[in-house]
Amino acid sequence: MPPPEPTPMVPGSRTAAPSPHQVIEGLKATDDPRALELLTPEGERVAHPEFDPYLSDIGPEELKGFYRDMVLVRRYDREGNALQRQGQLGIWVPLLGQEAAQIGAGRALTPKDMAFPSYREHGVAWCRGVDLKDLLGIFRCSDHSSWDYQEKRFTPYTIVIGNQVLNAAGYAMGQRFDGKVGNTDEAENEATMVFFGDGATSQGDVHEGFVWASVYDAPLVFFCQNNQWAISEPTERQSRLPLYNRARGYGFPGVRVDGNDVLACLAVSRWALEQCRAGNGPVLIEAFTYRMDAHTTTDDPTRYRLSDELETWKLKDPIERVRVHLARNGLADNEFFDSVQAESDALAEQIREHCFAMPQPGPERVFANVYHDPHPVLDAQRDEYLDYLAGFEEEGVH
Amino acid sequence: MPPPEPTPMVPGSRTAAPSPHQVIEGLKATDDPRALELLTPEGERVAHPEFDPYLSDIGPEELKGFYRDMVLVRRYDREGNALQRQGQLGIWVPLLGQEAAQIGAGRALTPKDMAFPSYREHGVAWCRGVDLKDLLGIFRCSDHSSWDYQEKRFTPYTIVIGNQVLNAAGYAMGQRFDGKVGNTDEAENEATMVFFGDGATSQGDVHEGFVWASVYDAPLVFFCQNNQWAISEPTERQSRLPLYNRARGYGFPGVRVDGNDVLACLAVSRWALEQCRAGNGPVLIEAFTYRMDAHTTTDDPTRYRLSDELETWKLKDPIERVRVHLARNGLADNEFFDSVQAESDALAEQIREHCFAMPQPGPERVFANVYHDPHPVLDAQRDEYLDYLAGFEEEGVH
Amino acid sequence: MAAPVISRAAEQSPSATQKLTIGKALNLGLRTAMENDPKVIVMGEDVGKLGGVFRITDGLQKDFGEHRVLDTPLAESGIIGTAVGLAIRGYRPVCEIQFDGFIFPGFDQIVSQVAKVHFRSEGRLRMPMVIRVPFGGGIGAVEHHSESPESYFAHTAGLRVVSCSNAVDAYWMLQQAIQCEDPVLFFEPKRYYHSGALRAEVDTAVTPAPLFSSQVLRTGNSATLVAYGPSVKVCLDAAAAADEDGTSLEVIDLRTLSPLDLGPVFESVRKTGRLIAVSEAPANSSLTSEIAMRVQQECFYSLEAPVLRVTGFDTPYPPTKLEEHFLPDLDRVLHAVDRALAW
Amino acid sequence: MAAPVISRAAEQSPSATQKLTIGKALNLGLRTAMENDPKVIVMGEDVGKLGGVFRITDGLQKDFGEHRVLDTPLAESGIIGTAVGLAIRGYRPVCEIQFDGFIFPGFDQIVSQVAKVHFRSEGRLRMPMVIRVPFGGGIGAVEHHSESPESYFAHTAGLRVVSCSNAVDAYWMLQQAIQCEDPVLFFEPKRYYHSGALRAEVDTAVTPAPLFSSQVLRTGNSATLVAYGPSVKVCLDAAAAADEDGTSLEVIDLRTLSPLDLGPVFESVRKTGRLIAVSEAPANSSLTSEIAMRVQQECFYSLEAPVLRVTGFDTPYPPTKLEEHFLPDLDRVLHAVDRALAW
Ligand SMILES: Cc1ncc(C[n+]2csc(CCOP(=O)(O)OP(=O)(O)O)c2C)c(N)n1
Ligand SMILES: Cc1ncc(C[n+]2csc(CCOP(=O)(O)OP(=O)(O)O)c2C)c(N)n1
Ligand SMILES: [Mg+2]
Ligand SMILES: [Mg+2]
Repeated sequence: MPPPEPTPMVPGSRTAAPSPHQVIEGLKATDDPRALELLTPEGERVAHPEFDPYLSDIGPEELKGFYRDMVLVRRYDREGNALQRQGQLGIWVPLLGQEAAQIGAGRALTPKDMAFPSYREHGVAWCRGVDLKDLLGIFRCSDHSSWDYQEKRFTPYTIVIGNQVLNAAGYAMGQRFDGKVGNTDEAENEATMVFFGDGATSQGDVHEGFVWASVYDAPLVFFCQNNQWAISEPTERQSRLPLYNRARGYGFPGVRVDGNDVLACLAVSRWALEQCRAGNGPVLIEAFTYRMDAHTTTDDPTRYRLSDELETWKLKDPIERVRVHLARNGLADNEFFDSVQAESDALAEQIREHCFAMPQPGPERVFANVYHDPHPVLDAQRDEYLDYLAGFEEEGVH
Repeated sequence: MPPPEPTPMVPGSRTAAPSPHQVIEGLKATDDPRALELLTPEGERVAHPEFDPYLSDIGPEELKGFYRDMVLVRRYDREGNALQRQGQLGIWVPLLGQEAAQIGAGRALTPKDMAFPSYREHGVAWCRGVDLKDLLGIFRCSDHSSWDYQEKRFTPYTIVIGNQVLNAAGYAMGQRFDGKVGNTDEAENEATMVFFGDGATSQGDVHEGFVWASVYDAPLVFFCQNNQWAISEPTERQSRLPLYNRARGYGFPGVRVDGNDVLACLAVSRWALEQCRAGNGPVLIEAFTYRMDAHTTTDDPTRYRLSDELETWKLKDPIERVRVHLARNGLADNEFFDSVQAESDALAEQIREHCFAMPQPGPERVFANVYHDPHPVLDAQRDEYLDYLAGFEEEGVH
Repeated sequence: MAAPVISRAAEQSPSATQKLTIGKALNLGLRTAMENDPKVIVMGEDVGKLGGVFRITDGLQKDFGEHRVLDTPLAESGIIGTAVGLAIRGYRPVCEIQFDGFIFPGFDQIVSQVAKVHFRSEGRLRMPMVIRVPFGGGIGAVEHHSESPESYFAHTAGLRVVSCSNAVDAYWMLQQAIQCEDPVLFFEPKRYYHSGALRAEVDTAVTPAPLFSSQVLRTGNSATLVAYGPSVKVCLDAAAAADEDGTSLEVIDLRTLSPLDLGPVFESVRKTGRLIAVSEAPANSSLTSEIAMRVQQECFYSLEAPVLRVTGFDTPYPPTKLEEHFLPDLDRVLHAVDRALAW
Repeated sequence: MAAPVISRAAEQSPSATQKLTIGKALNLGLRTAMENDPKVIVMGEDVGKLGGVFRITDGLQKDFGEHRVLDTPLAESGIIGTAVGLAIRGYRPVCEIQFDGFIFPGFDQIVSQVAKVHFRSEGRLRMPMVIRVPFGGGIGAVEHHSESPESYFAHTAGLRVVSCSNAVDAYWMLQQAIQCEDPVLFFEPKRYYHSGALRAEVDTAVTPAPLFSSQVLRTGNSATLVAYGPSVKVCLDAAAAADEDGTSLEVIDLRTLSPLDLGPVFESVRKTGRLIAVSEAPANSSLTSEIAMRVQQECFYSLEAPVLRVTGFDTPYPPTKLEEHFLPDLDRVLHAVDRALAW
């Protein structure tokens, strides 16, 4: 799958990119329905002439870094799940099994790039430098998202399925309008990545995102984590064909990648982002993976899927294959594995402590930040309510 | 483009049709980006091994019938346009240039099939046996649609772009649930056809219609009249690629047909309907045509397109090529052409007369048929308003 | 199709009462409607094997098959839009919207098609469709899962809107809504779906009250409380508490939000002179506004205090650690009663 | 980018008045906002070469380029949803919705994102976006082209909603809305866009009234009329007619629909004791309900008659041959005044 030669282009110019030829080449490039795999479940590194160049800077240290990333976010995920079971969180949305997809994609992003998550992207959040403690508020139901989105370049979690895809398309249009694609100085270029699930592909907003991004040549990577389930519905309820095919109807490349292979996810994401930064417009990546846990802690998957399925997928575990690869090839010793283990224990401890210490927000938060500018009607409601509460305190009733 | 062998199937059964093989074959079948043409602008009949069988019953009489259809609906269209200019109608939505697409599609439908129009399908209405006089009310703004939809199997005009595509998908699902596809007795089978424009393809509802119809194998033909303009916006504002490609991302066939060629439109529509009736699920037809007049009578196309474009398309006129073909091959004489002319004059006259005689609806219509069952709040509003009006009459003020 | 035991029992005994939660009553109501009319189909996300995220459709796909209980693709416009077509085909679709906050992708189809097809077609096409919406807060959920969007639909001509507050109504109103020839938005108080405290004897053999009628649930003289859905329980609790203080409150369950059946409210206000409308929805331009508007018009000389409201604030639903502040509760209702009485 | 002559003139003369229709005033307001801030972009269907179906964006693409005036694909969720992203990127999008009835495909993005991003992000993300909606009836159009959906947005916390009724407000309010850091739904009385009768002198050098304020347009003692958008002219005409009969009506242009600025209305009602709220929108659970609710609460002892309404009926907008019945007109307003005076 040779990345089409990026054509130098006038920043922001509508007609410069991509040529019909590039579009057609891009489509041809993805004709292979098998998911791209660079590291097998058995930990074998598979050579790939077109995608290996995207990993030329990935040595043992980097791979160990990805291993650490995945172990930490998995540990974080399990801790979140446990905290929910203990009643400390209102709900938990597990990422178990999707670590490679999220770390591969997340590590492909540069600090200038923007990411629009859905609600399961704790691994991407980690890569963006979001303090994992800051994600807890959403699930403790004490805030709706609380990190610095502009600094981290990672927007709030979005729950209404598909909405963020259009929002990301708009953001990426802005990057293009700002002249941040197609510059010869590559450091000037930017792209956006948006995350959504297999179920989300049915929503009108995702389609409209495809339309907008393609006709505006927006530098947007559509990163679809096909974890094969939308709550209780398997992907066949959403589509006859593998989802990466969707892109072809709009004239941009769609690629299926083994979503449990962190190297393949990284390489494909880098390639796709490069396409975007060059000004060729959007790319769809379908990361084929598996939701190893329930949809959320309120879900009971035994009602709709057989446990064999899970057993099969355990054999394709995204972390295990990296561990085997590192160990077998003598790239990491026990000391390394132990230190990651220790680090993850420490992270879990921190998360627990933080969770227990999280303050209850005050009633004024209900009224705060609904608007930026003053709003007399709402201010009056707030004042009245706070007075009412104060009345209780005076009476000592509360 | 050989139609895949229809597999006999259990009516209503979800998994029987189509096989992945059929889907893939269907996709391959449409790999040719050129629009299918069976009658050239010069009136030459082009042989086509796969599609000619769909015209085996079309002799000179039938062709003359299509000529008559097209001449009559064009005359109707021009009369509607004129009546608007004379202030008799609030607006007119011309179909000029799209006669072949609409007559080809409309004549492919059997009485049992259902059709869901947008707002420009006067030609399809004609084929469904709707009295063209009954369309006037919409444009005179005295009703919102007034024919018998179930008898004609032609639903009310739909103005919110894209809505009808989902409605049609639901109807076609119902046909399938009712066991009306895949029966060996072909007379038992039914299909649905839905009409929409190039601009409409951007709407989320059209995408969701593609998703629903494909995963439910609904017998639905998506008939997209690509008249190259959505008011002032050319198709490039909606898509990088020709629109028939869209279907491929969902796993059903998409075909581009010369929308000014009534025979090609008929043959492709029949093929597509056959696919549907056999239980293979949906087909997308992109009829590539041209909007020869303004978007509506309120539009001024000189602001956004050059008149040469129109001149080029006049050479591809859908009616002229049939006339030339009939005349050159001695299939019709002047008497025939004159009689169609006379018939169209008579139609125009009838339409005018009907238009002038259309009664002003009474105020009770405002309140009628909002609900089927009684509604005390609205009834009270009606009574109060009618009393109020009666007050004027008593006073003789009105 | 296996006939379900539970309702076979109902068929056998002329006055069969069962103690049911609201959730189970809805399930039984759906099941009965599906048995009575083969054109009734259920559609939505996860309504099949899973039985819906709240289990309201539990067991229905197993008993009625995949063509009568459809696990749809994930898109609300698609659910509503295809239901419109199915209704035109002669089906009576019952659509489940998974949570209140997810009805908006389907809003256009509801407003432009569901509400208008009958009018547009001069009654030639009917739209007998039910859109079930679990609504309201108090469940400690994340964003978009606790909203009260009913006023949007009450404001939309061509729709009917109802809400049940107890198991008996849940059972009957859902069946009546399915029988209605017009489209009905059916709002269900999700926070009480599985409440044991609200479990009630449901007699499946009686003749129910008409669907589009309000009901006085408790009589009183000092002031009137009007509410619907989950707020009815708040009002009943408040009335019980007030009673202990010697204040006698009348409580009216609106049940029908559009058309409003305000007759019982007018009558009550003529007696008490005071009205407090209670709802979790933000106040601005809402159903409670409409109630106040109509009451001040019809009972102008009876009102001894203005109509007051206890509602959600004009804010998005807050993070649910804060929802106790947002939601009307017994204290806020009684505070409003005090204000009304002191006017 | 060629600086447009029309506003160069404005820059040169400190008090430059021009006689403008509402449509031209909006166009000039947009142009001025785009000149003042390069982050202001205009997007919608046909807003480019065509200048919009009402020509409100006429000439803007020619002067500001295709990247500041975007002819978008045909999908309203796409228009609003991408505008959200552009706003996060630092732009100030001004979206045109072609007709009132076509805002619904974009409703979800408005309710779930536009209205909530600021709250969700605790103010870290702003949503300075204007959604322009030509609204209301009286233009003899086909279905979906004459609606008054403003109450849906007034009911939605997180949004601001305004409507202009004259050329001066059109010019200023649009610029103020674009400067607002919160999202503003901007409802334009399309039937008067090109009305010569409503052409007015617009002084582009004065300091305008604050955006979120109501204004008394005509003083009177007998009763108060409150309206917004196209209904303001109906009320002014009614007041002029009533004057001839010796009835003196006060007319208030609401201008801001959310937040409501009811101070002037309360003050007026305390004087006149009678209020009639006028709007083309269906009555049920609407802005006029809210006005009545708040007025009966604030002016309980001043009201000599209940608040009355003259509105569209609770029906879909009828075929426009019938719209004269649906739309509030001078006669219906005066009839309501008579009823209020006779109470
Ligand atoms: C518009 C909307 N409808 C319904 C829901 C409820 N819901 C939450 S997650 C989910 C399934 C999503 O599946 P998918 O897109 O595959 O993502 P995954 O959860 O598997 O990561 C549903 C139906 C929602 N959040 N938004
Ligand atoms: C949801 C919606 N948005 C906008 C409009 C206004 N509008 C009417 S027709 C039209 C263009 C449609 O173009 P296309 O789909 O190509 O159909 P054509 O009119 O060319 O037949 C637009 C934007 C509408 N009717 N509905
Ligand atoms: Mg999934
Ligand atoms: Mg078109």
